[in-house]
Amino acid sequence: MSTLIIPGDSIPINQKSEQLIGPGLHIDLNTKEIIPINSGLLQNGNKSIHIESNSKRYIPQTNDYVIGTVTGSFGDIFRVSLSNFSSSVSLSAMAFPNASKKNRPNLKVGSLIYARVSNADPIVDIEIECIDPTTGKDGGFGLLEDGFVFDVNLAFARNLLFDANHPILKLLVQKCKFEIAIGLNGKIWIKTDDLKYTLACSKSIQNCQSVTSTRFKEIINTVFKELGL
Amino acid sequence: MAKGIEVSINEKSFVFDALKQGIRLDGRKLEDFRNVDITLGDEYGYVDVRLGKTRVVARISAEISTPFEDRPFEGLFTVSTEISPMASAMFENQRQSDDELLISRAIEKAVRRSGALDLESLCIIAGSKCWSIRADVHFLDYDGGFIDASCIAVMTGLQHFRKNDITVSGEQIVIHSVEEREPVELSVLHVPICVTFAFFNPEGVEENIKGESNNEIYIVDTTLEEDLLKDGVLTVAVNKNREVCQISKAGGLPMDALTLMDCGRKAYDIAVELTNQIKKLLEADYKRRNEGIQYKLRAENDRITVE
Amino acid sequence: MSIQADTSILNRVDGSATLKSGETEIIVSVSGPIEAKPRQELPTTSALDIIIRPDIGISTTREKLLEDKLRQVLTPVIIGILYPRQLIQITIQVLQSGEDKEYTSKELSTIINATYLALIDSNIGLKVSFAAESFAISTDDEIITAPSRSQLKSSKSSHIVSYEISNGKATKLLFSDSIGTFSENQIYQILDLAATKVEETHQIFRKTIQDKIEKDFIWQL
Amino acid sequence: MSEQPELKLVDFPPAVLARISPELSLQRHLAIGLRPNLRTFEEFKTVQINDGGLSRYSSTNSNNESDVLGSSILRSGNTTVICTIRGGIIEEDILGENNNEDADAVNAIFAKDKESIINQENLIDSAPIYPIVEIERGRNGPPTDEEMNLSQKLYETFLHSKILSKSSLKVKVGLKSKNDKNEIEILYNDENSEFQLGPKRSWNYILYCKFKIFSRSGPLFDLIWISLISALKQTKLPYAYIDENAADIKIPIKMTGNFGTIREQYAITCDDEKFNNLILNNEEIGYSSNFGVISLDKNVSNNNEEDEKKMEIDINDENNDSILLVDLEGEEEEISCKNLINVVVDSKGENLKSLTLTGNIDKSSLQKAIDLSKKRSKFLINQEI
Amino acid sequence: MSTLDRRRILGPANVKPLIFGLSSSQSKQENKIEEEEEEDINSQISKTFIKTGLITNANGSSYLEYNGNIISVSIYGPRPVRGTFTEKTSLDVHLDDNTETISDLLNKKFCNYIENNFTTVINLNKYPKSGISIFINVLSINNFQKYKYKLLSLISDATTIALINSGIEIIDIVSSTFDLNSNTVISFIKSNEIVGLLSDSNKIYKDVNDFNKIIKKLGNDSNIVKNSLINYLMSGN
Repeated sequence: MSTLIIPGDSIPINQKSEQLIGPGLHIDLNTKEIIPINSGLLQNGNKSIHIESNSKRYIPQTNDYVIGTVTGSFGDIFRVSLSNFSSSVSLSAMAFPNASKKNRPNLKVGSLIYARVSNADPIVDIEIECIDPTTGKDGGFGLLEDGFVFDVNLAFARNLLFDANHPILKLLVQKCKFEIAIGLNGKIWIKTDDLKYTLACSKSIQNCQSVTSTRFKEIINTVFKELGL
Repeated sequence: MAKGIEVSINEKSFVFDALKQGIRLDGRKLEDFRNVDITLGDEYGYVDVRLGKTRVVARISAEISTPFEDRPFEGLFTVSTEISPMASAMFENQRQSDDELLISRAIEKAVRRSGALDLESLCIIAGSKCWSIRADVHFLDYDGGFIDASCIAVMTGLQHFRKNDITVSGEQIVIHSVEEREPVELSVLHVPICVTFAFFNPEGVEENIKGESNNEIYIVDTTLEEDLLKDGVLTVAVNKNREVCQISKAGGLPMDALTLMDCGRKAYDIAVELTNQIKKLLEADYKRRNEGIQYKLRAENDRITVE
Repeated sequence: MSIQADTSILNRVDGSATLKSGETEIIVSVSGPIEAKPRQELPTTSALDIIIRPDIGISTTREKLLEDKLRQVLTPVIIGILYPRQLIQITIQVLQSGEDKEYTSKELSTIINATYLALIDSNIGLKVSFAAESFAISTDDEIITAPSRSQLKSSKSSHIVSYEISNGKATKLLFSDSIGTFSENQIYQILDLAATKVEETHQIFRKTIQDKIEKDFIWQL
Repeated sequence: MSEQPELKLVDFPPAVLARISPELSLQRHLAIGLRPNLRTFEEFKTVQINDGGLSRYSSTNSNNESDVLGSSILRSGNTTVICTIRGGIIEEDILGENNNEDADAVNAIFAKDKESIINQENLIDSAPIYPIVEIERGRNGPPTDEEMNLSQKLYETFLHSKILSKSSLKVKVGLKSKNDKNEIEILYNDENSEFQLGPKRSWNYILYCKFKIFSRSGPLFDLIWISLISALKQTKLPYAYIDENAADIKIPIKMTGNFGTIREQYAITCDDEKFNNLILNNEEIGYSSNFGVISLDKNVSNNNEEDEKKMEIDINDENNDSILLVDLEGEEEEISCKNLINVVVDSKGENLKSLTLTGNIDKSSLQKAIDLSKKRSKFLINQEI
Repeated sequence: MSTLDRRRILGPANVKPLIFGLSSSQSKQENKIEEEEEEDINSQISKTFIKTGLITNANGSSYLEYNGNIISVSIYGPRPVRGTFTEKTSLDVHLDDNTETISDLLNKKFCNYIENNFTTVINLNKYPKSGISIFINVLSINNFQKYKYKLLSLISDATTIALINSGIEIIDIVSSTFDLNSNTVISFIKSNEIVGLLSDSNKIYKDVNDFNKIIKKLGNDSNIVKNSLINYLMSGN
């Protein structure tokens, strides 16, 4: 059950059980009250409570998967842009599997990478890494070659990433074979064997943002048809 | 170029590959102009233009002012084109970037210097009183094509605008309110329409100059994404009498002269279509307003008859 | 008076809203948190960049003072400590001012309301909701809510009042500005009246936000 | 390492604490019933003001070539405000609604449709002044935000207060000519009713005021408002005349096939000696006061228990732990007070002219502030500054 | 419209400034008395009013009033300069004319004169990476056309006092004097070393001696000025 909550509303906090406070809620420093700071749908579970809201501007959080563009390098640090006009984040040349002083990753300005936010304290520089800390392997992170990247809303990106059986992806699989990387910063990278298919997939995903799930199939079919596929 | 916007290598090569196959990301053909959606406001001279995701609002206003000393028989016409960060954070407030300068120059040339507005008709008393017409262009949303969109907005606004009627008696001017007398339209001499082309060179600059292949691509009415990747740009302002009011290609990719001629012809076709669209829109608006007035006059005031 | 509100109307910014309130029409965009220029950066909180542009002509000290007043409204409401060293850029374009240049109350109240919706749309953290209303006192001492251009012109004084709104109720005063000639009693009346009026307006905004959220999550349905 | 780092309390001298933690410093002061500037909570800063002798009409000015028409120098605490009033002349557009022959003829046709303007108190009859505020801070450059905001607030408040009517600024133009005896004399309307200058032209004075502020120590609006009113009270408007020889010339011109005439722009000269006092609408004049509302931090006051009793004496309000500070001054008060009141009350203390409330102001604080402003306005009027 | 200033409220365009008719005979007589007085440095000094330290947010300040001329000088610095490294203090002088009589050109000339005067006197090596700003405010002027260099000499004296008030190290007191006939201002330090001289005389001197006489006279006057400045400073004000 989810209800609309906007800033200024009271939050029904379950006093008995311990709940984790998630996004959209904030503890006022003066009154020690828990207040909603965003508008969205209140998700009040047993263990956690948060407000599910949509936005366009990505604010890095530790452990988020993101897609970024390299904008420059200074010594052993690459600067990476996660969204236009936001402060860039750092990616150490050492934060790659098997990296050493001699074995530097080959990243150019404009390279696209898939990474994990490793430190998101807003007071210092935000850091990302292309390594799975549990295995020390690439874990799917690293340079994204070819393909196409496009933007979607953040809530939609979250939904796509966390739902492995997402109907859109299932529908697309029926159309063609593709590789996909979904960044919680609202960036999606997709690659197929053919340019037209890549374009069709990306258009399909973008267009599905503004329709109900019942129409996904129809939208995807239209997009593919328009491109003559 | 645009500070803060990063285009990845992947996007760049994807866009180029697509163009080589004649495909644009938004599904248009290379020579297609986006659909132009023009809305007229209740107030005279308020025009809202949408060109794809690009959105521009023009406000035309008039006040009585003093003419320039060296041009006592002419009224004043100012076009203000300041771009705020509303359109995109790439534009800084009150600090004109090169892009912004280019946009305002192009509009200035196309609309003001082409004499689209008859300045002499704005003279009230030579040397001391004249109308000062102002076009404020507000850039709300940016997805390329600011020059073309604002030109459409200003030209539609000028034709839509009505200034208060005045009576001159000796040295005195009586300004009549809208209720008192039907306001009068501006004397617009012709309607220049800007069409902007972008050039791409997927083979690299050397191939472009030395090679024989002529593989350069030109596309009409770029979106921001295409705009960020273009190698050259050409703006043509033309009216439906086939008169070219300005043509500017500021550096960039060297292009074949024949291609430019081709662009000119394309621009003309687009201009004719847009001019007609504007004309129809204005006629419909006039009709709508007049129906209202007739009704109002009949209801309130039987002493005036309307033809 | 008619109020028409809409959100998420612009593509290049993080939040946006239009608001047409009577004769006044405002469009607001919010970008942020984005990278601040070194001279704007504040060590512990976010910098607020507010730009107000008039419908006709270039911006002057008139807009500057409006920007300052809006800043007074927003500073306590935006939770800046969430975004230290970052910039929140708010751009306001007046599309139709609905009042003569000598007055600013209608513009300011519509700007405050439209900015609220744009901030909600941008998902920037807000401590509380808020809304504003404009008033005028006519020459025969009648208080007019949301006066028209001509009512304002013949009025004795003009006022704008903004309240914080919690659970749909106007709670704390945020900002109020009055100019002209008016009595002490009248100001108390206006402050009380404003509380009920902004609650009414807020009801409309709640609906606008509801629509926005439904649109945002339409793919869930 | 086994040793625990030891935490030491560091003492700061008051001046240092005020800079590094202004809020705490202020709370410590308030807890003992005192303000950092040593005033009590409801004590206004004293204001000294004189005409400064900068105007050409000032009796203490040996410089009668100045073009300053009125001036004032104000000192309050360390702050000095210098206000100078200057003038200009603008030719008025005579629009159809004005009464004179030409327009009447035109208006007659439309008179029926015209709604008559009944209200004389209309804003349209109120004259503006054009202020420039400069706060010396040891830097050059474009006006700061504070300077711009002060200028605009002053402009708006003045215009809407209707202190000055447009009719007070009308230039009664005289004519300079040679009389029968071939002597040059200047004829003015009030002396010689026969004389009339071309009815079609009319001129107005425009007033500019410039503020120069030294040693800013708090919000400035109150001070510049007082100095403006004081300077305007001293302001005189000169008589002005036109040289007969230059009257009503039309210069024919021809340009690219157009014919027409250009009106001569008259050179209007101001009389060196004769002047009128600037007429102000005295009942509209008011004075401005500012207040801050701050809530007492109980943690701070509890730390100073021995001072507790003293505090209770000063804050005699029943329930309230928020207090009203009058006439803010100094960095600590300006930074800490987030809730502000600015009031302009007219001279009789009946009506308000301007009221700006920032932040959460409760009604009782507001009432108290308005009460105090009324008293102060009366006091300043009686002081006849 | 480049003349538009969006940061200031300038009022309507087409406004003409006030032009006052010719001065009446009365004031001419007064001028004569002034001229006589101009010869007597002691009587001038007795009519001069000086106060220091009025401006609290400046590092030093002075206020000087003489015969309808009112000058306020404030000193800011030495304060750190951002960016480039400088071995010496940079000195800058700004003159704000509240009376709106000094032309831009003369304003620059005055500023240069003051800057030159004091670069020689201030111990610039003592404050590297710093800047000192001198802000001169002219609040009232008496008969600028005739006495413009008199005003300059007063500004110079006021600046000296403000600098001393700020505690910035200077080599010696700069004292300036003015000669009406030759329209000359000279600034001296130590005993009769000239640090600044500005002369706008229409006369052509027959020989160097003529000018030497002026220098000698002003030199003597300057010693008197210097002594009275010292007296003022010693009086503990």
